[in-house]
Amino acid sequence: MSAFKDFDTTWVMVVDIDKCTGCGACMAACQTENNIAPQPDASNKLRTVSWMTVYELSNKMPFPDHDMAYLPRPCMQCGNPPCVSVCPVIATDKNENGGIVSQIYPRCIGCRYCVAACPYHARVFGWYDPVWPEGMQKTLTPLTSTRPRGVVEKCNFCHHRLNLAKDAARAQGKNPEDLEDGAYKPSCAEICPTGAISFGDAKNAKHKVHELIKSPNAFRLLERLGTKPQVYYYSKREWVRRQGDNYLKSEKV
Amino acid sequence: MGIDRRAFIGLVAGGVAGTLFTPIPWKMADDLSIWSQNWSWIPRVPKGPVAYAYTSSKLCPSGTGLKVMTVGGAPVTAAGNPDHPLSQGGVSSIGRSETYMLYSPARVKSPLKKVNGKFEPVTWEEALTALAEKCKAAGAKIACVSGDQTGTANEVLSAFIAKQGSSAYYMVPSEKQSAAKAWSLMGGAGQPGFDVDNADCVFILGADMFETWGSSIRNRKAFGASRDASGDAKAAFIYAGPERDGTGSVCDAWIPVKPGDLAMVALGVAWILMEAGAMPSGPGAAEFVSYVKSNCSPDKVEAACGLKPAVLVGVAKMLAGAKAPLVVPGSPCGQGGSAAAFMAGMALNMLLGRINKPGGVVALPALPKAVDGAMDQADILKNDLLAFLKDAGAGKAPEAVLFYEANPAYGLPEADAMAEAIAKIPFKVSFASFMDETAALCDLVLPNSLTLERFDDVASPYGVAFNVYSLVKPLTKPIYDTRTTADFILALAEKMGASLGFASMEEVLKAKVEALALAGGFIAKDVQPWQALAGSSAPEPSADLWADLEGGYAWVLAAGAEQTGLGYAGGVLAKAVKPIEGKVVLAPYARQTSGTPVMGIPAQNLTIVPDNELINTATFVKMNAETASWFGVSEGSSITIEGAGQKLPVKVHLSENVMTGVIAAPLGFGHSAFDQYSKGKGVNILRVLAARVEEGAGVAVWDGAAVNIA
Amino acid sequence: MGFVEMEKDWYPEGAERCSLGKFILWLAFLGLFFLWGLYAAVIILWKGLGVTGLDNYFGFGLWITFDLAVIALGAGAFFTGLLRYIIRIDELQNIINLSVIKGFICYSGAMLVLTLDIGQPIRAWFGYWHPNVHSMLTEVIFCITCYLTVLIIEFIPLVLEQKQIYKIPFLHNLAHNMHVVMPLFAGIGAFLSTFHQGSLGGMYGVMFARPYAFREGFFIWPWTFFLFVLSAISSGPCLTVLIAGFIEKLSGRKMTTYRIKSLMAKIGGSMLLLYMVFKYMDTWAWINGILPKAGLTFDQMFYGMVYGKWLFFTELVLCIPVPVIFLLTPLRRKPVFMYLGAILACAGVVINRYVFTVQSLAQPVLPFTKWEIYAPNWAEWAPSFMILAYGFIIMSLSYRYLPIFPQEKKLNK
Amino acid sequence: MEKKSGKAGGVGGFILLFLVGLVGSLIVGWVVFPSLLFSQKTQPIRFSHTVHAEQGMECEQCHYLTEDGQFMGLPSTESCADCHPDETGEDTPNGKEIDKFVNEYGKTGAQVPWLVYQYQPDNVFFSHSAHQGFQCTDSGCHPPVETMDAPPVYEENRITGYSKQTMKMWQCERCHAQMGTSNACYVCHK
Repeated sequence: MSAFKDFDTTWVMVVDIDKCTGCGACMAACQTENNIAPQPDASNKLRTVSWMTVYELSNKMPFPDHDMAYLPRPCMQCGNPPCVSVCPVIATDKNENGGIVSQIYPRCIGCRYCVAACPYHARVFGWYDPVWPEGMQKTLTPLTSTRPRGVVEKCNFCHHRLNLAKDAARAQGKNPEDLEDGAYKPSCAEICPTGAISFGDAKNAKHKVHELIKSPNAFRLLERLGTKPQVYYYSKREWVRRQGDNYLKSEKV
Repeated sequence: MGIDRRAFIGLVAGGVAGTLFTPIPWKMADDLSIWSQNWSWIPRVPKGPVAYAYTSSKLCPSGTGLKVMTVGGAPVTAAGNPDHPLSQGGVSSIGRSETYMLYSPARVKSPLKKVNGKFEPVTWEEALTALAEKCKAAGAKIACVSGDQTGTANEVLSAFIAKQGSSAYYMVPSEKQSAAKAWSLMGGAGQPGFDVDNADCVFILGADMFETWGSSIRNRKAFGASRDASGDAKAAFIYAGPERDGTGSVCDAWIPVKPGDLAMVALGVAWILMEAGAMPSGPGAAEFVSYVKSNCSPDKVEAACGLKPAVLVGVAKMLAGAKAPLVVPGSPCGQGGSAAAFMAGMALNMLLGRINKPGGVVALPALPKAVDGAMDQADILKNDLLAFLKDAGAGKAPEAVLFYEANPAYGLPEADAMAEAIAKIPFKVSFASFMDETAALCDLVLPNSLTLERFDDVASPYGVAFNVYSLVKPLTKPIYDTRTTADFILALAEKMGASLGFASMEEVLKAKVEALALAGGFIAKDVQPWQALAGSSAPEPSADLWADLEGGYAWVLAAGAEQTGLGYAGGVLAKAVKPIEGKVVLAPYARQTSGTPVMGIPAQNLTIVPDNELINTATFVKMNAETASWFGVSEGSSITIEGAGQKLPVKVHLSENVMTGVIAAPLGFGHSAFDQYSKGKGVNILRVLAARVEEGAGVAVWDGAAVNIA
Repeated sequence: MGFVEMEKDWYPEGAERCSLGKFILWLAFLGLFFLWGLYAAVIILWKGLGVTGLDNYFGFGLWITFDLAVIALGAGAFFTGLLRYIIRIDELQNIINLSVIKGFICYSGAMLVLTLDIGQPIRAWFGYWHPNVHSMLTEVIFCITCYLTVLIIEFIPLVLEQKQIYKIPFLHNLAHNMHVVMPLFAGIGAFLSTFHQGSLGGMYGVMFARPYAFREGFFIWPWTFFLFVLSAISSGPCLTVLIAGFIEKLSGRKMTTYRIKSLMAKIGGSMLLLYMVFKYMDTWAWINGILPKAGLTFDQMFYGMVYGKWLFFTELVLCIPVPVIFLLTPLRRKPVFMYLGAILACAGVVINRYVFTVQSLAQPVLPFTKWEIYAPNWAEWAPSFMILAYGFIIMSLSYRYLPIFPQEKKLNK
Repeated sequence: MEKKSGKAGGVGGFILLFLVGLVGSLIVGWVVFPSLLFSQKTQPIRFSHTVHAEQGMECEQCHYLTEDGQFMGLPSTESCADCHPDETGEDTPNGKEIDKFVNEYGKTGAQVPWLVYQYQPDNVFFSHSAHQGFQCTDSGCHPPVETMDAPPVYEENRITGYSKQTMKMWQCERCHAQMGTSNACYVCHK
């Protein structure tokens, strides 16, 4: 296990679970932003290409004591990513300021070791060549390259938007390494109808997320495994927070 | 010269050794791996300048403003326009689909005429001539069915049939129509709106307001704004409905209520408020008081709906204790809502004194019309499509029917009967953009251009507490041989010698905007309409309204219609409140992921549809473990739902989100038309859903129905 | 001289073999499986891995299990080589050839399957050109390919010793010289092989976010590194014994003395005993350390029938202590116990590789996810059978034409 | 069975033919192969940078950065048509070329399918605004077209489909390393 650098900028996402209605707009935004092909048979959720997946959480109580929540899961961009050190060909790395875990499709050989190593199921493999219906490829964005089959892909916090935000900052004579709050936002965060997804630099006191992640209601998934995710969740409900990690019966959240 | 084996081996060995010292193997290995990132059958991404253009979504019923990314001028993705009050950057998966649906395989690519049961392409000229003849022949025996709930195109179409002497203009049933009917029964004026932004306690009576009810993106934005993670919630939300779905899941409390019991629950709350001193007044108040007093005490509600009195007391306390309480009645499935529930909910609002108050109910005055001879919205909404089609099924169909943005052969209750009725119409024309179930039955299909290809508008979607108007303008030339229907109708009227006075939809819209400018209002930029409702002073009217609208901004008018005859309609309520009899109630629900009846399932959305709703061709219905035990079924069991004389095979998903005695079933599946993304995906629950007519109100309701399970 | 007669000239000195017709029938039978697998392989390369039963939960499946199992079982080659050439247990020369061929088959077969298993085979060479030194898989790629080269070098003299080829002076000398340097290759082989056997285990042990597989370790190597080495060198010799026994059974001829097989079995058994000690300690530490630290319990590691505890107990009780008893006590003198012990030892390793590959991925780490079932489909089975058929074909040809068993002539007089 | 016959047999033959094979393959590999690997294409319009430069045009008039930092690499047909709205009717080579543009693109509104020597693969994010401090040609990124009357031949790799001039990753990395700029994957990839 190699140790990863602590970056001056740490892009984090904070998802307010108590605000998520599970509408799937984030997934829809992600798919077209990142040129994921439509999938005529998406029944087998273990085979679909989706960088953002909304999970349904249950407090496992019977009606009428039942409660539920939706949990959108992008890539956690772990501070200590289990996927990076395992890659045999350095197709994935965590080496850029901001801490976004990169995935380089032309380098990937498709061994899927990273898929196995990631407990969040954030990484998906291209089982098929992507196919767009006749003409629909004209709505591809220039932001993300298309992937052939046989490589692994995952959410990258719409990293291209970071590059564009930096370009815009340069054009305006601002410091591209010190972006204003909101200058860089992934597509899902931008589009979420309830505004459940916040985004910013955790290390920058001028960014809202800087405070948000300090809340006692904020938590990260599977923190005790040592992955140090850069995605935080927020819920005032104790049972929701408890489902963010595995706990022995005797343990408290 | 002979070469022996050894020499030959020498040649080969030399060749191999030499080759190793040339670029061939190494360059080939490298280039082949580069080739693998560049396969010819994988499309390249476009190059070209990235820019943004603004319009509004017509596919999404919430009427969101769109910020469309273009590359080299071609629309690529649609996001929410942050400067539009109905979207504020948010957009649904339907709004998101506006760009790629341009290329949906289900699109009708040219005008089609049915010849011997098969569609054949025709030119627009031929279509125009053919239709002009048919319309002339039909004369006043022409009707129009429109699914466009917010567009001025309705003015064009209704003026067209009005010139023919017909007033048979029908809207596809929606929350808007259910509300309009119930509201008029109460003597209310204007289109009911709900100021969720300024409310501090919202009791949602059935309405799936964060998914399908009203301008749902606006609702969600208001909800989101009320609960900033860094502070306490600024408003409480209570959801009453059969299932704790998307809306219920984020509310502070869920009160399980069957579709037919929503009115009873609201009246139970009213009983408690009245006990505490609230006094109804106005027309119908006396009947209301006597009915509620004698029929809706908490113990009676408990007997009827199984709700503990404490629950009702809790709701009443929250509402009474709030500064700006609001009750939002609606249908859990976005259509066929109960008039009784609406009236009961509105009665609560009245009891709480919430009419024409910030954070209360604000009914919107009608906007000025642009087209002379167009029918009034209010009049159109009185026409009942269900009754019309039932008549048509009974042989009383008009000569010709135009279907605009409407797919009644799929999207109405008892869908099979509706499709049969439509088939009996002698001549039918669909202006569908996609080959939907209704278009497939039509004699002529004249494809409407899609949102990004046409001039259109969005005026005050149902539910918003302020009049709002935004423009839809073409961002690209039509991809296929399609035309804006309104343009075509204007040309048709012209050809038939009954000109409507406009040459194009653009002209109509310019006239509309001119009329709006005279009505006052302002551009929502620095001041938002809900801020104006709450008392902020409205800015000056726009100097160039058309230009501002073209820039993606919305015109708003924050003023409630004066209510002079509003009353409790106690007499109607007394007759209309009635539970659904039956062991189990089928409670349909709709999600935006499965699209709308006119667009089918957006291609990209199948990935989002969860596997507890659809797997391959199987639709899953949800019930809790107790309900399942009544029928001895478990997760994944195949069952048959019987209703409306039809049987549908479905599978069971156990979910404790659903109240006991209810089977929650997703709408939006089971298309027999469209493309590979919609066709054959699951079953259409509307086929087993029978509409019931609420006595007294005389309104058809299908937010739930008793069904049999086998 | 007819071909049938000529073919007899190719047999090892003093060996009798079944008729050519029978042999061709046997090859044809194997060939069917081979062609089926070849067909699947072409389809997979053409259409991509979508035709398999793998998915995003089970990125690793039958193939990786198969690879890991055959590589472990193929470990007889390097370990026997080590004992024969470095430790100098000379008796083992009577079975070393078989070990080498088995190793060659297992490793080359595994390489073939791996080529299918990666999504972009055309980029396979990136493993060398862009290696990530932190990845256990890089170590595996390097060591396996290098060791396969060693195995080929070890295999070549065997081929050269074929009766007809041996007549060519150049090749004769080459074979001889290669034999001289064989201890060197055995040493290299042992080194490489130990590392990649370990790295294969390390691959799982380092997955720190997969509590089923994760293990603490020594320096950069998780305990699975060492456990995989031990389990490989215990099961490897056992498989060699089984193959020798199988050939004898099939041909009805004695290939090597029972004493040699028994020695191999004893070696395997001894290693298995060693493995047992460490494996039990490791399991204890996993249950009481790794799992509670991750907030998980032992019971949560199992689910239903497919992932039931029976697998755990079969692996750790039936397939370790039982064969240890069979192989290390006088019971070994009875063939039934020796063979049964060897079979159990091999089965244990296969189960071990399976659970580490599949069960560790099936176990839902996120509390709101569930156990998923993995079922390989024909497109995965066919290439696996192709490799088995390939192995049988190579072994059959080698047995028929190469002097694998020095004792054969003497034993069948 | 081995036979000995022929002139080129024996050990001598082996060595001779080994050398033949060696030299032959070296020639094929170093001379023939590189020319086979690339197909040659000419630009749709023989655009003369020198003529435009002589008119006193600055590079930035056509190749400029927008306010949001985007680089408008090539001018659109519309902006070319600003200066070349109509046919010249001239019989000179330049006049003919202008007329070709006007007829085939200016009038139809089609964009000229220029062949761009430096286009990077789709998976590369290259920001011109981040590289504003560098000379376009002197730093070795672009051919010095401003001095060319005819655009150079475009050579396309038959296997990869990329231009021969497409900068390789190591070139980017080398300069980044020299400049002390990050070589993190996502600095340049998308």
